[in-house]
Formats: sequence, C-alpha cells, structure tokens
Amino acid sequence: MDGIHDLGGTQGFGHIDVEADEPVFHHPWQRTSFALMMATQIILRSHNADEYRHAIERMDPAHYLLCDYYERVLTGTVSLLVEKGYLSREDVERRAGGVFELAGPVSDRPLADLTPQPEARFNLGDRVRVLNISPSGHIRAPKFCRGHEGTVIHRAPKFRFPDTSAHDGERRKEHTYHVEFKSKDLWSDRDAANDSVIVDLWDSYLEFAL
Amino acid sequence: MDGIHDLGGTQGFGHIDVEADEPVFHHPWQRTSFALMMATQIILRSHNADEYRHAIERMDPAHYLLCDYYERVLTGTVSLLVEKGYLSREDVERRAGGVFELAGPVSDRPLADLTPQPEARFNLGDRVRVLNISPSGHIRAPKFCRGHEGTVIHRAPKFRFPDTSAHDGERRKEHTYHVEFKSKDLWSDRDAANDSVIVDLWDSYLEFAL
Amino acid sequence: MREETERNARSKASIEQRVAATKEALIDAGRITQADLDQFASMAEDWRPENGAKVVARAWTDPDFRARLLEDATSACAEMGYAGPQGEYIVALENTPDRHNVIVCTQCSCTAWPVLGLPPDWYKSPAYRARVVREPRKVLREMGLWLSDEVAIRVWETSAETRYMVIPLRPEGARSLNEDALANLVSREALIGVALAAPPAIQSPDNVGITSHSF
Amino acid sequence: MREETERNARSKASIEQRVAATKEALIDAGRITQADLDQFASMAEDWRPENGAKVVARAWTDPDFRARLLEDATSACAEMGYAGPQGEYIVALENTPDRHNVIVCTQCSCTAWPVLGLPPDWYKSPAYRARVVREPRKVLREMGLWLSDEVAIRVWETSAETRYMVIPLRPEGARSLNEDALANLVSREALIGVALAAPPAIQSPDNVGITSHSF
Repeated sequence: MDGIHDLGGTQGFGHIDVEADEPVFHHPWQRTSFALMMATQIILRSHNADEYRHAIERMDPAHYLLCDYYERVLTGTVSLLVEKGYLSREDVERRAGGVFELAGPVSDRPLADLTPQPEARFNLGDRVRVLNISPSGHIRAPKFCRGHEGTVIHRAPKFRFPDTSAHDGERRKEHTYHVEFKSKDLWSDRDAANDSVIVDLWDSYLEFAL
Repeated sequence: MDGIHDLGGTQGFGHIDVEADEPVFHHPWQRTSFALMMATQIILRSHNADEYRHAIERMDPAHYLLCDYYERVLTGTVSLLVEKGYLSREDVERRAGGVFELAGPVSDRPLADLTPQPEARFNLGDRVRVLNISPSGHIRAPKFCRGHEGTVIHRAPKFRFPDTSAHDGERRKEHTYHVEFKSKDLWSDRDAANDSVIVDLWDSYLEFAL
Repeated sequence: MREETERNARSKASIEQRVAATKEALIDAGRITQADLDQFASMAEDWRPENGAKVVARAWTDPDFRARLLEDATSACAEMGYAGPQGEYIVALENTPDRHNVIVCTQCSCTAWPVLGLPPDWYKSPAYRARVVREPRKVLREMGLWLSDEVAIRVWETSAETRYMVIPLRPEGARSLNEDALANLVSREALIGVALAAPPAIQSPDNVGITSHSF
Repeated sequence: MREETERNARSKASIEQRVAATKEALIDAGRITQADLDQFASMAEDWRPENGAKVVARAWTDPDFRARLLEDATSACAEMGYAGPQGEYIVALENTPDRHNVIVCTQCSCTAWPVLGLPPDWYKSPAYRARVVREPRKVLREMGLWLSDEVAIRVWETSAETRYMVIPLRPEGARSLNEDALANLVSREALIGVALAAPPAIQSPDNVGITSHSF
C-alpha cells in the first residue's frame, strides 16, 4: 500500500525533539493501549502482527500523522476486532460516548503477484534490485528502495512473509537479506559518497541486478 | 521535493464529497486570501508562481493535509512575503493576535542537475522515460511517473522552467509534452488495459527510452 | 529552538485573523490597496463554469467552432471572451463513446480559470488528487458516473502550463435544444470529467455504455 | 454515505474514552482479563534501555562476549536474560572510528524491545522516520551529534524481523571504570545511534573525528 505510513525520504518535516529521561508511558491510557494490543494478538489471537501493521497503515492519513503512537496502536487493534466480529462499532462507540475513528477497508485486491521462494536465492555480495511493484495491500519493502540496486551484506533466518500473512494468504516463510544501498543511488540530491542505507528485505521482493 | 503535496497515487484517502451548487467562495476570508495571492504576484511582484507553489509545498505536512485550500494559499503567500522582507513575522503575528504558522525553509541545495534544452528534442510518438531524480527543491514531474516510460502525444509551447524559476535560477523556457503512460505500467495493482494517465512534462525531465 | 518553544506556547491565530492581519499590514505599508484586492476577487467571481458550458454548447452546434476548439482552444475560448490568468494555453479534450477524459492536478489544484472557474472543494481535496490518477473508474463510480469497462479512461494531470477542459458527449434527446438551453446541461463537474452532460429529461444511456447514477 | 454523515455530526470520543471502552467491552465479553493487561503492561516496563547498556558494557570489557555478541546477538543477549517479543532475532552493529550506525523504522516504529525498550517519542515521530534515511548527518547534528565527513554513516531500516542495537564506541577516559559504571555511560539514544556513549568526565573527541555537541 502506497500509504502515508511509508515515510522514508519524505521531505517537509521539521525538527526532532528529544525528551530527556522519557518514561515508558506518559499517560495511563497509553499503557492500557499497549496491553490491549499485546493481549489481543497473543491471548485472544484475533489477528496477527502483519494484519495489525496493515490496519494502522489503513488509517486516515491526517489522523495517522497527527496522533500519538499509542492512538495508532489502539486504532489498528480495534479496527481488526470490529472487522473480525470480536467487537461491534456500535458497542464501543456507545461505551466511549462518541465517534470511534477506525481504519479504512482493506483493498479488494491487496496481493502483489510475487512468487514464493522456499530456498534462499541470494548470497553475500550479490547485486540485487528491489522489484518496482506497488500492491494495494501490506508490503514491507519501503517505497524509497523499490526499483533500486543494492548489495546483499547479510542473510537473516526465514520469517513469515508479511504480504500474504496480512491478508489471510499462504503462511509461507522466506529468508530476509540486509541489502545495502548507497545513499546517493537512492536520492539524487545526496552526495555523501560513504553513506548508505541498509534495508531488511524478503527474498521474493528481490531480483538479480544485471 | 518529495513532499506531502505530491499526492498522485497515494492510498488511504476516503470518499470524495461533492457539494451541489458550490459558491466560488464559502467565506469572506477565502475571497481575501485569493485576492492577496493575486495582488502580491501581479501588482507587488514580490515573487513568482513557481516560488509560490513551492512555498505551499514547504508547509508542515499535517497542516497541509488538514487545512482549507485558501489557508494554503495564504500560508504560501505570507511565507514568501516574510522570507523576502515585505512583511515581518512579528508584525503579522502581533496584528493577528497569535501564532502565524508559516512554511519551512527552502532546502540549501534545491536544484536538480538538469541540462537546459533550448530546442524541442522530442516528437509525437516518441517513447520517453521520465528521469528518476529527486531534487529537494521545486519540481513539477509528479513522483508517480518518474522512472516510467510513456509516449509523446502532444507538444505544447515553451514555458518557464519551474525548477529554476522557483529558486532564483536561470529563467529559461522549454517546451512541455503531453506524455501518455499506461496505468498498468505506473501501478502494478491495476489491470485496466485501456486506461492511461497523461502528464504534461518539461523537456529536460525526459530522456529517450531505449 | 527556544523561539520555536515560545511560539508553541502561544495560541494560534485563526485563519480569519491571519488573513485580516496580512491585508492590513500590506495596505498600511502602501504595498497594495483595497481596490487591488477587490479587482482580483471580482475577477474570480466572473470565472464561472457557465463560461465553459457555453463553449461546449457552441461546439455541439457549430462544426466550424468545434474544429477550431479542438485545434486551438485558447483562441476559440478567447473569441467568446474567455481568457486571462490560468487560461494562457487551453486544450479541449473531446469525449467519445469509447474514450472518457477526466482532469486532475495532483500537486496543487490548477484549473483553466476563465472557462472552468476556480476549482471546487472536491477537486482540491487530497482524496481526489491522490485517487483519481490511480483508480479513476472507482472514483467516478463513487461520484455517480458509471462507465462501462469498454470505455477507456484518460486522466489528464495538470502538471505544467496546459489547462484542460472536457467536451462531454452531447446527451441523447437534446437534439431540438438551442445553444443556450444546451449550455444549461453542462455542469462544472462535466467540464472536469467526473459527470456527464445532464440529459434534458430522462436519460437513455444504453447506446453508449455510459450511465450516470447518483447515490 | 448517510451513515458517514451522521457519524461526522457526532463528536469524537477522546482517546481515554476509546481505550476504556475497548478494555471494558473485551473484559465484559470474557475475551481477556485485567490480569492479562497488567501482565503485558508490566512486561513493557521491564524492557529498559538499561538492559542494552549492560550488554554494551560487557562487550567493552569482555572480548569473548563481544565476539559472541557480534556473531549472534540474540543468544548473547539471552545469556544476560534479555529475550522476548521483538527480540527474536537481534543483530548488534559495532561503531568504529570511521563507521557510525543508526537505526530507524520508517514504516512503523520497531525496536528490539528486550534490550532497547519500547521506542521513545522522537523515534516514533514522522520527522525522524522520514528524515534520517535521507539526511542522517543533518538529523544527527540537530540532535547534538556532529560526525566528521570522513565518518561513513550506515542507516539501518527495520523493515523486516531483524531488530538492531548499536554498540557505541567506548569513550576515551573510561579505562578505569568497571562494567556497572560503564553501563551508566550508555543511553537509549546511544543504543539507537543518535548519540555517543557519554564520557565519564570531559570528552576528548579529537582522536576519532567525532564530537557530541548539544544546543
């Protein structure tokens, strides 16, 4: 999904403020929001982490940008609980005493056309290119690296493939690779010759660079 | 600039509401905002239209997404008037009785490395590719078509090149071309074989597709 | 950084206050006058979609004008008195039974002011700007315009200085109307391409595979 | 559409109300218990950057542990008792005088919870997520860390299941400190890579071309 959440490289944002000695939670509701997110995924097993991330991605863009992280956590969690029938929107709105803003719907065609890769196809030092795809569903290849070439510098274990896992698809696992991109290859306005960005990418997001 | 303003193809937005018999302006302040924008550019000549568009692009992303069009018009205009010394921020904040949110600064390296093209290089039917560049300054090639191939279907007259015009650069003029892209080439989740998007692009944004 | 913190502690001025403050500051400094502002505001109120509707009606009834409009819309519109800012280079896009045109400006909100007027709110919304280039068929359906899958959609992105206007299909059943009556069938939405020209009575859409449906 | 309009007319529930409503609805339905919630909340409060700081201090003082940490950080952290959700596959990134590492999650806000703790607000901000991949040197400077142009910056994007931790350079002048005292020099910011390990007294940065500057 080409959503607002895919922020890497977007310009126009301002200063980053660091709070000294920041507590784990600033408000009690944040603590509860975090606990609800964990309890629904781990105890209730109403949805998995990939569905959860995608539910947050489906939030209204301005709401996403403006709200606190733990409001995104709650919104993603409750959106899935309502979509899967664990809660009704009417009930939580009645209990909350007002409108409960939820995520937008999943696309009717969320999956990219990606071939499962049961065995690792790439080795350290291989030059690879990230497929220049744009599925409407969940994908964990950030937009800023799609279509770009980099070098495999590490192979990680197999992990569940998020694009299918987020959409009730095949529960396949694939290796991921740490792929190093020169910053100046990603953004033409950069000239720091030594800097690089390393992205952790699933096997089927990649192809051999020619 | 890879900013929030470059919205084409971004997903997650909701329904589009059409107001029946919409008036030209809904509120008197919108009428004044529009008139201020025109008067400063045409009578005061404090800045040009390319600088103005870029000033709006430099607004805080959440402010940009949430506010009314004529608030963007005012914010872009006043940001330039303050930057160029026609108004002081202190004075307008004192008069307004509160904070006057303005656009962020221009990048210190806003220009892409593009070669001026005094003569038209492309003809009807030519296959072209949009350069996959990402300058930090003003650019009018939408992100969704960069790196993609299309066909020239029309050549328009020469117009001032916005990337340099917005940044006090060379005031060159170049032809623009109506370049037609197949929708399914732009977005892999599309399968409407007949649909296309036509983008009006300056000569130096383009190269011949091989 | 300290300045930014102080600024955050103060309350934001309303948009009405900010507009008034800007106007006062520029007039007090002798940069512009109230008359300048009035001139531009009333100019904007003269840019009406009714202008574009009249251009369309003439193209429907006058084959020579239609040919001139398709060849050089800037001159054809100017000959009817429609010219000015954001109308320096107009291109007319003619719908056909198998090709539908729709206009957007994804990066700001440009329109051909002299013939379309200032853009309506929906055209300026992030939702329209983001969505119509990617899923035009779905967006048009939501806005009440159902196009058959056989009709190809061309989305025109106003990224440079060309300003577009759509010439909608002349509705069936409108054969007997004169030019003024025909102009009344053409809305701002039809000139942008998110609606059809409204039929004079009940629509008979079957012949072109296009139906207009409102919900 | 009509439903949406009615919803807009009602006022939005506050975030406190929405959290409380969700909790009550799930507990009333017997889906989860208050004890479940308490368990996860207190687990989160045990994930502290002090854990990662102890890992770093041991790596600085124990060459065998350092080697194990660089080879397999998941096991090395687990042997110190730090494991659990978002710590299933940890990779340690060692800073050197000519290479600095910094971590981000541009698409959400992942961190290695058992050793870094839940992410701080600045790490979750759109500004950090958007900017640090593209202009890390400028972002680090704004945050008080000036790196010489000769130091290469590697930005690690937490896009899949690997969770990173940075091993900062051991500060000069800290030779005589024991492991506990060294751990006190390592902040959460140093573990993410936006700060250096703080020197025990006055910093002597010249030898590595790195200075820490706050403004």
